[in-house]
Amino acid sequence: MSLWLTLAVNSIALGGLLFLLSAGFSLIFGLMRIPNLMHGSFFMLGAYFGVSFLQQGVNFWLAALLSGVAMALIGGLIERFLLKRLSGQELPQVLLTLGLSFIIADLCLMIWTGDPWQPATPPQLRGAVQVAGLFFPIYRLAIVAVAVVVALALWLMIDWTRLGAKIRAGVDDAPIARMVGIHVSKLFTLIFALGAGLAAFGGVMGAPYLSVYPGLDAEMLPLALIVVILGGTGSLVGAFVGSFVIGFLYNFGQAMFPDLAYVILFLPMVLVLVLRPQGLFGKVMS
Amino acid sequence: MKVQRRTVLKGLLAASAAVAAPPFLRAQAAPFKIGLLTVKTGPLAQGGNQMEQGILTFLTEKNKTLAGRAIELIVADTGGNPAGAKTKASELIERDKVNVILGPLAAFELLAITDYVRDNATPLISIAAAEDVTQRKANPFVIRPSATSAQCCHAMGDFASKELKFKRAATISEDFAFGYEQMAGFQRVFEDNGGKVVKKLWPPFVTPDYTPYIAQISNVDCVFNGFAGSNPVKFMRAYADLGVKDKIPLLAGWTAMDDALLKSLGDEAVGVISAAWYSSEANTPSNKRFVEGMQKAYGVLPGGYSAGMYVAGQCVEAAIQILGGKADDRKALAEALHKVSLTDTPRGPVKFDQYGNVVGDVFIRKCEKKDGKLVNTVIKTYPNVSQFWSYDEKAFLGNPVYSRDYPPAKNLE
Amino acid sequence: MSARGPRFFAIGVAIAILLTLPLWIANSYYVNIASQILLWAVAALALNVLVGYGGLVSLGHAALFGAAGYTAALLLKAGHGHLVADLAAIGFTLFVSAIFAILSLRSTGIAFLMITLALGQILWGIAYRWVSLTQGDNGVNVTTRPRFFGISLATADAFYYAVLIVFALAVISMAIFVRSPFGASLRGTRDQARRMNALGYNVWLIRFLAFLFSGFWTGIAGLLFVYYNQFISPQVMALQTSAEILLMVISGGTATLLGPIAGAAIVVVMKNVASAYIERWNLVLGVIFVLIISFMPDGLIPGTARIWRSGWQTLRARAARGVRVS
Amino acid sequence: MTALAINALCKSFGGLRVTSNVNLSVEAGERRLIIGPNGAGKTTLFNLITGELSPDSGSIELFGSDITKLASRKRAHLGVARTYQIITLFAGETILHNVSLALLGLSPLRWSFFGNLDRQHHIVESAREALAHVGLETIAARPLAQTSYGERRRVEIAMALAQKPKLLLLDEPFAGLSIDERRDVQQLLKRIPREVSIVMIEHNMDVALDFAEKVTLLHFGEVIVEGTRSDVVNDPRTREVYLGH
Amino acid sequence: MATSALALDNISAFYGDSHVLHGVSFTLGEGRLLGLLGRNGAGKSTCMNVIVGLLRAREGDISVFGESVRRMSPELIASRGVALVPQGRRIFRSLTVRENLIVATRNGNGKKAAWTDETVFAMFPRLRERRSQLAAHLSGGEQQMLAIGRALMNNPRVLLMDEPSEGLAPQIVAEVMGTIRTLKASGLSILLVEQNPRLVFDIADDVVILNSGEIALAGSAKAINPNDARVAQYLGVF
Repeated sequence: MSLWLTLAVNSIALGGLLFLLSAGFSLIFGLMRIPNLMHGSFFMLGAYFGVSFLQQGVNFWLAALLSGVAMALIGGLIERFLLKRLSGQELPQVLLTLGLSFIIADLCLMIWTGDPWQPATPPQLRGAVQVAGLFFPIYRLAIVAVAVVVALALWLMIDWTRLGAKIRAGVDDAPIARMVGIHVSKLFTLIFALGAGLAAFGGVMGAPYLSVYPGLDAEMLPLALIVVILGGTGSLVGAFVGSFVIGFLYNFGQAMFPDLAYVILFLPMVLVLVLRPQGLFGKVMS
Repeated sequence: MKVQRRTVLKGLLAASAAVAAPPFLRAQAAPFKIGLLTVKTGPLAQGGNQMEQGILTFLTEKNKTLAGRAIELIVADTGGNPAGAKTKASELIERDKVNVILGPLAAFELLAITDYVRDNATPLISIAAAEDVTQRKANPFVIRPSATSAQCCHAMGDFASKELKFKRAATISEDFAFGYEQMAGFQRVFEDNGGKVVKKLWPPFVTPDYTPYIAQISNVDCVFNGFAGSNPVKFMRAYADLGVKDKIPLLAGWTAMDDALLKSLGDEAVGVISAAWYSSEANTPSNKRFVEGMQKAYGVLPGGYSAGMYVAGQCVEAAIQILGGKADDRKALAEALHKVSLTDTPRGPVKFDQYGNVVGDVFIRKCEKKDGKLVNTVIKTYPNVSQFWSYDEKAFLGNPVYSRDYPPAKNLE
Repeated sequence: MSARGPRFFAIGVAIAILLTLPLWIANSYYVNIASQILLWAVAALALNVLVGYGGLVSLGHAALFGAAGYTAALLLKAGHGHLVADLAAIGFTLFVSAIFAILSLRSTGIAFLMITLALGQILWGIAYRWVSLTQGDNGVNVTTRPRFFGISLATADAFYYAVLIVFALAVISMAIFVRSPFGASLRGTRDQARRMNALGYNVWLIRFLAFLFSGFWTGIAGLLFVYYNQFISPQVMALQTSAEILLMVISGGTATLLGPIAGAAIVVVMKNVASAYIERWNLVLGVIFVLIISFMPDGLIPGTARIWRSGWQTLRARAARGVRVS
Repeated sequence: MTALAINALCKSFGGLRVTSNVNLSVEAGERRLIIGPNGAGKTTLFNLITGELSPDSGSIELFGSDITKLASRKRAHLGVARTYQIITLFAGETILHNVSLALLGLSPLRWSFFGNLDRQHHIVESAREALAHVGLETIAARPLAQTSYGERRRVEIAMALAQKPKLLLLDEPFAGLSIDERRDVQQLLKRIPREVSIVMIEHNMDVALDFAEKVTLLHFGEVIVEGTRSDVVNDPRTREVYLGH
Repeated sequence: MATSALALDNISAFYGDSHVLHGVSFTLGEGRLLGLLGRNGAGKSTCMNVIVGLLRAREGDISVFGESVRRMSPELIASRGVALVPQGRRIFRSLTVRENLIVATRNGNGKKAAWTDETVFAMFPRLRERRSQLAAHLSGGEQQMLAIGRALMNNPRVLLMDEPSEGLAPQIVAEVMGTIRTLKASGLSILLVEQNPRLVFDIADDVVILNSGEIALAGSAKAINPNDARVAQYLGVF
């Protein structure tokens, strides 16, 4: 009984972290149709940035923000100078993002060495709450809260601001959007930067929980893929729900069917792609 | 903190040039080649880098000359996977024609190349733990100056049952040979002393979050973990975060509480009791030199990966001495390596059994916080521990190799 | 027409070099590297059938590669002979390919890529986690290489020639396939699937058969890999391997015979040879890919050919002007 | 004999009716012209006939047999061929290869892993014949990338003709052509033998009208007027659709 | 003719290899309404795309109030006060009605903008009722109004309208034409593309008829007789 409860609460916590990871991927892959195979690298590099900021004595939250901003800048530059020229060409995009992920992985190894880094949890969030006699770390619950805040902020931005409307207009019909005066190309750079920044922010948030180490990128990328595909490309609600679904599949799969844990994780992705390609919450593209 | 490899190499070159070799050695123009099979890229690079630092520290100390022979070190990066280990081993043996190979890091890498080094008659000094390489499938070309997977765990099983008086234990480790063998060793001694292992958990090597496993642990006196690489850091944080640490004491194998890992750990590691074949606290002269050398060159506290390579270097030196400098016959070198017996190494006295595995001390340490820093304080030393523990060698080898299913866990609940 | 002469000459030289390679590379290490290039080239050529000629980008081919390798390794370990193990491996790979194809061919483009990726991850997950069958991370050892007509393949040279024969068969079969009516049909479905349908072609079946053909050669490459390393572990089936094979194809040049071979050579050489000299070889490999995509977006072979042609034309034009002046 | 019989055919896209209860009957050997303003549902009708779209209701018969549920490729084997309004060719190949592909589609040879398509004599010969029909035999070996727009239009037609269809659907074969090119295409359409029944979509009525015996005017997916050329031209509903008065 | 609001000078344009416009020149006077006629495929929409910068002219020049815009991006041309009501409306279907308007806001020339979402709603009260609905759910006529409103949000100096009557019921067409009259009366320079000649002759000051990418007839609306045989021929009706 306590096992199930712990697993359930932890599923939600993992879901929150997965949302921070995949919200940006949902924007980049869903809205811009770029198969960004370096999204895991953004997450990892962001986490390393966070580690370095923390070592300089920067406050945890500030470190997460700074890391997000730094990564957004880098992402923006990559989009502007490398990816933009390949718009609509999937194969070269795959090659480019994979190539860059190799580079980022090796740079991280150079700079931060192979040692695992696990920054301390921010002091105000240490400790655990007791739920029905079970301990549960406050920090993980805080991640869920942050994920919900980020989700709300993104939702507000995309659905309720003029900027968001312009982004959606650019996705809807790029040529017409340009014609009514929307700088679609700049907006797309912005989305990419935002997606990269979010991943980095998620990386810092995840660092006290997952720790940072070489190979983290390759672990996170498939998770981002499953979440977004399951939830539906381009749908924030989908990414949100997908994150928690995967959180549950991951936790219960590992605990109940360790031999088939990955089958349980990836089979839903195959089924969704085959039976409902737009995902659980995606819209059918006309 | 950054590894200044190039500077280190430069320093080495300068040092070896400055100290001219004695005249009688000049005749031997060809240097003695040591190949280092390590991991410099990918998830295992941490241990790989430490291995390289360990051997470099030793060679620097010796001015790149061992028993009068000039040494050339060739470093090969396997990338941490078996296919890479195979290719790189063949690079070292067939292209570079090294006299001896140090490494590799991981058990699955060692398993992929043992047959190959035997076929190519190249001595190998490994710190990877795959048991059978020095047991049922003993390889005349392989010696292991570190420990088998179970060597320290036997001691931990003994300590947990006899000194800590634990009755019920759970084990958790990665789902591969190194994990199986460690847990099996612990279980065997623990249960032979009247304890019960009631839960054995096997998360995969790549596990972002250990909570689903930790959540399954309850109603035991202790948990023994055998994680390696960066996993112990993640595991112990989750273990503490979930509040289990305060209720159930945590025991660890050597990789899980390696001294080099302490800088990556936080308060969650305080109180963890581990069994290791090396302690940076050890009071031998060579260990002092070693720790100082590592501090000076890299600013780090050395752990088992570095120490293993340092000891490996000492073994090479001793073997060349045994052969009187004529160490170019690789078969003879392999035999000499088996005969090596050292009294002063960073890990204490070292000698080898007939299967090439070390007989040496095992330390039981307790992690404490001193002056704001984590240290593993030695609380008990088991001297001259053999890979067979106190069991009869023949009977031991008559059993199957330690695995996920052997010895059978009869007390699982 | 005049291009035919130099081309035959170049092919002749290539064959001569490949045939005599172990003779002038006395070092078995480099012979082994050559074997690796050839065996990965077979895998890249196989993937190219789908990527280059079918327009279907698969990121799950490492699973097919590994399926063949694991089947053979496990059957050999269970005591079966090489022939049985190899035939079963190919059979099982074809079976897996068929399942992959049936599930993934419902879509094209990025969805196809994602389905193959997910299927690949499932198979990898089985190899990785179904420890009682596959021994998980510990991998499976293969103690012997097969003998061909009494010749042992244990030495580097013998194995090289065995790989070379398989490689040659693969190249020949690809060359035949590309020119064949079926190959033309496949390329047609890549360029104008809808029109092909209206012209009377069964687009789905064409793609399905192409997938099997690709799976077949990927399986062969997987067998070569297992025999080369005499070892297999789940890392072979990871996404990283699928990505590497795909990178070989794209960086060399899709829909060419030479491209995937060149791509395989780049990756293998970087990974195994250059890594001995350049500590940060992964970074260099990444930079190479980024440069290729920036300056030769259609791949190394077509890109070089284009530069070569334009250079040749400038030279000729200059020569022609020179003649006129004199 | 009726070559094509369409009964009460309907097709909607997301609530928008693009084909609304269309009835159409084309006799064997007939030349039929379909006109109508943009968005009248003409191309959709073609897609329904070739099976590239499937109707919501209604039926399609080809020479008396029901093909409503038949796969597109099988209709090709029964003798339906078409051209596309937006040129849909194999851009990386030669003209000859494009036409050969059309022939291969109907040949069992298309499954062959062996041999070289460009050396299959009977296919190449037939392809050349088709190209001769449209006046492109001299440039058969030219890569498509080096051809003009007008030449590509003719390749489109040659591909359809090469299939020796019983029913040929031409979707705006004059679109984008210069006046000279139009005349050429007009000539080559006239040379198509009477065994082939032809349905043609065209806006350009001055080139199209004298080709057709019967004209059908579609508007909003419905057949508005049908009859001989002068019937349709003089019908006030036609003037309403086109001139708004 | 007064100042030219929009002038095309010898424009040639291609879609891929297909030569669509062959040296087209015409001028839209300030405050006037020019009707551009021609049958399908004559090059009318191509003209529009070239003017707003979605298709680059290979030769010739385009100027808006004397400033050449030929090399400008669509966004920049929009900032010069050129707005298009595209063929088929092409409203942003996943945006609400109001969002469709506000994304196109431009406050040109520092003046107080004449057109805001409020003034557009005042002009099309039905849009106000549906301001929070998704544009995809509007009827054809409402979508057309929205497309016009969206163009007005740019506070254009030149308004281009591509077949605003297409696919609309006659009553709605009349409404749309009424709107165009109002806009014209407000002094806006308008280029109206139509297939339906009657509508154009009713409202236009000047008429240009395109045929196969060339100008076949041009002149003031009064000077051309809509029942002229040539008009019928160029418009494809016999």
